[in-house]
Amino acid sequence: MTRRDKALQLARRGGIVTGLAIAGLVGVYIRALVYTPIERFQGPAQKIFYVHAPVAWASLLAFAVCGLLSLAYLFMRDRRVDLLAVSSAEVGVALSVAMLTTGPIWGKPIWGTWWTWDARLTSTLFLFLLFVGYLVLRGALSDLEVRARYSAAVGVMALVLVPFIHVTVYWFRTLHPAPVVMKPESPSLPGVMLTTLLISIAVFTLLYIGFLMLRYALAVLEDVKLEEAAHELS
Amino acid sequence: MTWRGAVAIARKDLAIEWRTKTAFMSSLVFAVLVLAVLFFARDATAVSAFDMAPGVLWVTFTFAGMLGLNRAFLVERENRSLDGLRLSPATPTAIFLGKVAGNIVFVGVVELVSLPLFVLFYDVAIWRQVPLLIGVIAMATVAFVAVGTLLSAMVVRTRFSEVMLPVLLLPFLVPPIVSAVQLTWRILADRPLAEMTGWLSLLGSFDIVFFILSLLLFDAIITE
Amino acid sequence: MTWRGAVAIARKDLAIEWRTKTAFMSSLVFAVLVLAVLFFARDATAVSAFDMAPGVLWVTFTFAGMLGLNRAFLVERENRSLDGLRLSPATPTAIFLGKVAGNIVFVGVVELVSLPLFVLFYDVAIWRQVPLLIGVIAMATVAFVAVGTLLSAMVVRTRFSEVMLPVLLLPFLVPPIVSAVQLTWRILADRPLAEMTGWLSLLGSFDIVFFILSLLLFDAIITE
Amino acid sequence: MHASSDPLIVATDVSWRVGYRWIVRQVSTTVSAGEVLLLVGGNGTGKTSLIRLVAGLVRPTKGAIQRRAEVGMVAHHTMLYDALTAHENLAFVARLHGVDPARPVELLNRMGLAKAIDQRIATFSRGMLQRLAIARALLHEPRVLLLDEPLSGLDDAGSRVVVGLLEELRDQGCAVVIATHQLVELLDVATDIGFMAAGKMVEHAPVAGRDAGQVVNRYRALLEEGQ
Amino acid sequence: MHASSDPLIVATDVSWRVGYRWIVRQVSTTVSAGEVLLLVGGNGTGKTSLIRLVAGLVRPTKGAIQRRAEVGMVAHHTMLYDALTAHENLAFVARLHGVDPARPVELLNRMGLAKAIDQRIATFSRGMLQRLAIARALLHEPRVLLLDEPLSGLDDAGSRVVVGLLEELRDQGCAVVIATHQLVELLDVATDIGFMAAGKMVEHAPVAGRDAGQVVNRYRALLEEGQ
Ligand code: HEM
Ligand SMILES: Nc1ncnc2c1ncn2[C@@H]1O[C@H](COP(=O)(O)OP(=O)(O)OP(=O)(O)O)[C@@H](O)[C@H]1O
Ligand SMILES: Nc1ncnc2c1ncn2[C@@H]1O[C@H](COP(=O)(O)OP(=O)(O)OP(=O)(O)O)[C@@H](O)[C@H]1O
Ligand SMILES: [Mg+2]
Ligand SMILES: [Mg+2]
Repeated sequence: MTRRDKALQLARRGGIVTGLAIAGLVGVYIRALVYTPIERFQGPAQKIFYVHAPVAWASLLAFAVCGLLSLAYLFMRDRRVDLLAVSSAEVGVALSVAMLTTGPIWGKPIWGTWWTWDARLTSTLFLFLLFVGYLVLRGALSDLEVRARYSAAVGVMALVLVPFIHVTVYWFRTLHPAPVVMKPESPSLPGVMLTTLLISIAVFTLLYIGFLMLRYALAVLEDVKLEEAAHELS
Repeated sequence: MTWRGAVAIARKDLAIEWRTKTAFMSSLVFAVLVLAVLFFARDATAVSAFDMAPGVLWVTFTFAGMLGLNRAFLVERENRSLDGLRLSPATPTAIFLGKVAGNIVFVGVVELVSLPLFVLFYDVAIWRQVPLLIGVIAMATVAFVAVGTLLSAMVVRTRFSEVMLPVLLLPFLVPPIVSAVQLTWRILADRPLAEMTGWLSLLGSFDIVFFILSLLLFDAIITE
Repeated sequence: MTWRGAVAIARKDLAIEWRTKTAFMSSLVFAVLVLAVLFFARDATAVSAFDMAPGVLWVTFTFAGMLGLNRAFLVERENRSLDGLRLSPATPTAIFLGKVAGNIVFVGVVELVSLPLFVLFYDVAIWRQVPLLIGVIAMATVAFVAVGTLLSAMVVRTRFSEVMLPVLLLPFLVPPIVSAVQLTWRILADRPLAEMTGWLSLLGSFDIVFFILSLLLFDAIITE
Repeated sequence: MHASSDPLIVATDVSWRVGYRWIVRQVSTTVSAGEVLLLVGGNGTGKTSLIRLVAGLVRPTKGAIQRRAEVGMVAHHTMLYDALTAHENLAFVARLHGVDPARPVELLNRMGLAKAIDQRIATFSRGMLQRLAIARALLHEPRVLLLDEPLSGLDDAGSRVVVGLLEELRDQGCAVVIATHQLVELLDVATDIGFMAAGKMVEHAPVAGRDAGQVVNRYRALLEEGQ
Repeated sequence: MHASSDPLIVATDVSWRVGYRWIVRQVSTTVSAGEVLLLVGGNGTGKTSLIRLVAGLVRPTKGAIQRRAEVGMVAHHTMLYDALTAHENLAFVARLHGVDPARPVELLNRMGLAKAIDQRIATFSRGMLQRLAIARALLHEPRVLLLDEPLSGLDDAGSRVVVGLLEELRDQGCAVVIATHQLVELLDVATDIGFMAAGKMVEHAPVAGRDAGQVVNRYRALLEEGQ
């Protein structure tokens, strides 16, 4: 099988996984809207929770995977690892955008503010910006090999940075109570909501995997296209 | 003639930025980062975020704008293309207007995109006042860009443009930035317009005086 | 071998700065200007200068330092002299250490010269605490310069180093700057050392982790 | 040829000083329509400085320069924008000068850059950049041409294209000043030759009637003296 | 001569791609001690790219390169520091390489820069910069020399100095690769000649036994083909 066929196959499989995940998402929402009780204090706004929390989890997963693959790249120097890492980063950025939009939509009715600088939000924001920087840096470098190496270095640095930012912001916050209506600390969820949430997390993990497969297949196809175009010339 | 040249130059500058978008994306991310860093770079027990907000907004715009301004003439320095402009029939006025227009668009877009984020982050949302705020931003930006364009044309001749531009420019930014900060907090605190006229007229006259002055002096800078 | 290379590079960088002093003087003036602009860019009715002081100090150092850092690799880009270093027997470690040393001296001197001015402007003079403050400055500067040197070696390959460096660097500055601000206000408020150990150890471990990490990754950046 | 009837460049006693050093000393020369002045001389004798003075990019410390037509220039730096493609670069210059928008493509073809027309020039090779810089200089059909080492970096085919163009331009009545070290290639197109040494134009004579060997020997002799 | 016995550069099937374009294609070559390989070919045929690959400044997409001695290089960019003087620049390189501190002055004299020794190079003319770049490359007496258009910008005297130096170095057993368009000047010093076209080394042959006219004609013919 040629590389292209493999990539196409992967894309098909990625499509299936994504489809499954979306079906799952629909299921989660039927469950959330029909079978899960409306939260007492937050009302219907809370329904966005089943997107927001899992999407946050999936984007963190995506960045973590990118960081680990970056580390792997520096040892293996394999182009495929680089392509997989950047695919994960891009999916992560897309998922973070979803997280950073659903968060405020929810936060406004619940906390009475669009944004609060708590540890989790802030470290995720910095992480998001860092990966935007990662993608911008890639865009600015033309040599494929240099691009892979440099972005891998940034990926590794980001991986190590996150715990530091988290601790920093956490300390900054906890030592001085924040002026928000409600603190975004994890509340204990009633069983049904928790089950719904866990299912949703599984669904979004699947969605991440599906996206990653699709994006990686696309990256490989682009790479193959470049190589073929190049062969025509030689 | 002047218009043709100015339009050609502004168009070319924006085409260069549009081509890669790297600089634009970077300036935007930079603005967001500065907003965030300034939030944390304070003693939270003593200073509330809301009180700091007007200052933060203008410090952010200043630094993000300075980055953009620097680029506009670095592009001309790369291969000494400024010499090419000077040899062309484009008048100094055309070069000045073209550069100013390109810069205003660049800086303006960065400002307008980061404004909602500022509102979000510092929780100052008073949408009703937005038109007034945008007016103030526009006025301050014109002052900033006009003086900045003149000065960056001067420093680009040295090997130190990236450090000398802020040094020369910052003193000139004191009146517009202070006015803008004063106006911003009044706007955010929903004060009556009467309380703002003083600062507005200061800002406005600074705009007019320095735009014209920069335009006139640019001639002396660019022609040998 | 590594030492010889590192020393030669640091010496050369400082010779270049010493030669013209323009960059140094500019950075200094820049620091003073930022101190002043931040002083005015606040709503004086709500925020007292003293409360703002720690944040102002670190915002100033950050921006002044970033200017300096950018220069260190621009010098290598001018005529692609970085290629010359890469062809030389100087190891990546030597290049990294040389650049870091040169930067620390440059940034450190700017910081130490602007510190008294800061004390003067913001009226925070507590001379007894100066040694502690200098210790904190030193620690934050090391973190800043180590990461900054690594990142500037990367962005210098692009045409956008002056905008991309801050974008990549600022997230990494959050832990050191926040720690430094927290430590600074405690120092200025004459708090007991016990209240600082947490932040001190955060800053210290950041230093160690990122210095080593930057050193290791620099190899991958500089060798083809 | 239109020679001497129509002076397009008149330099009178031009001197230029940086700090305590006179870099160009009392150069007087006239270049008329249809004349091609070859500036030759050792490294650091002031050819580039003289060309920049004539272009009006620097102001002479003493003396005066008149240019009686629009200037096109090839300098040591390309004056191009790295972020743009070859065509975009020329299109910009065309707009600045109000020139027919079809002219860039025409010149790019002529300079052998047809294949690279939409390539960003940041990726150009040195010779390709030089070709583009020449196209840039000729775009608006200037009647005064100032060329600082125009053949530098060009391959043999490129050199011959440029020499061909210069012959055309000379015969159309341009005034051309060329600083170069490759005088053998350019001798045919030249009408006058100026020898520079230590900022002075030590000799200025028509080429007609001297053969290449003679000129080259004179050039070498002057270089030896300068050492 | 030490030829062929002692290969200092061995390139095996080297290819380099940027985006979809192969810029260097399957170049294999060996340069031994005492050999001087002249790389000639049209603009944009990959000479500079090949030299950067051989230097190790870029990594080949395919194939491998071995360098068995220290490298000295003259590139399109001078690799010098504008803020420093000529002497300071070389002194820095000398320190980096652990070379005798007297060597910079010696080389500066040799390259005809004695008068400009303490001048800041930001004010150097193009030819003076090129001379200094050559001095920089030779400073640590490397046994592998990679020269990209070494004669560019040099006056006649400078060219002859460089050609003289190259002859010495060849005879001392250096391996030299020179990319150039001025093949007539450099043919005497060359032992081999490689013709580049579209990233390939289409011909690679010893110079011995061919006269200048022959080689130049072959070069022109190849250029025509490439058009
Ligand atoms: C953009 C601004 C954001 C807003 C306004 C926001 C708002 C909220 C709100 C209101 C809740 C419900 C908490 C409660 O029930 O009291 C929540 C939960 C959650 N948020 Fe966000 N969020 C934002 C961004 C983020 C980010 C960046 C993350 C990053 C990881 C995140 C992760 C979570 C998680 C995991 C939960 C559910 C588990 C828990 O309640 O602890 N959110 N968010
Ligand atoms: N801005 C300047 N400051 C100081 N000296 C300068 C400056 N510009 C040129 N020079 C000096 O003037 C002399 C002439 O320089 P110029 O570039 O005109 O020479 P050139 O004839 O073009 O040489 P080349 O053939 O090497 O290009 C040189 O010695 C140079 O060092
Ligand atoms: N980084 C790059 N990205 C894309 N294309 C490139 C890059 N570097 C070189 N090229 C292309 O590769 C080709 C070869 O370039 P190279 O500089 O090696 O040519 P050269 O033989 O040295 O030419 P010259 O004689 O003009 O110096 C050119 O067509 C150029 O456009
Ligand atoms: Mg010259
Ligand atoms: Mg080349």
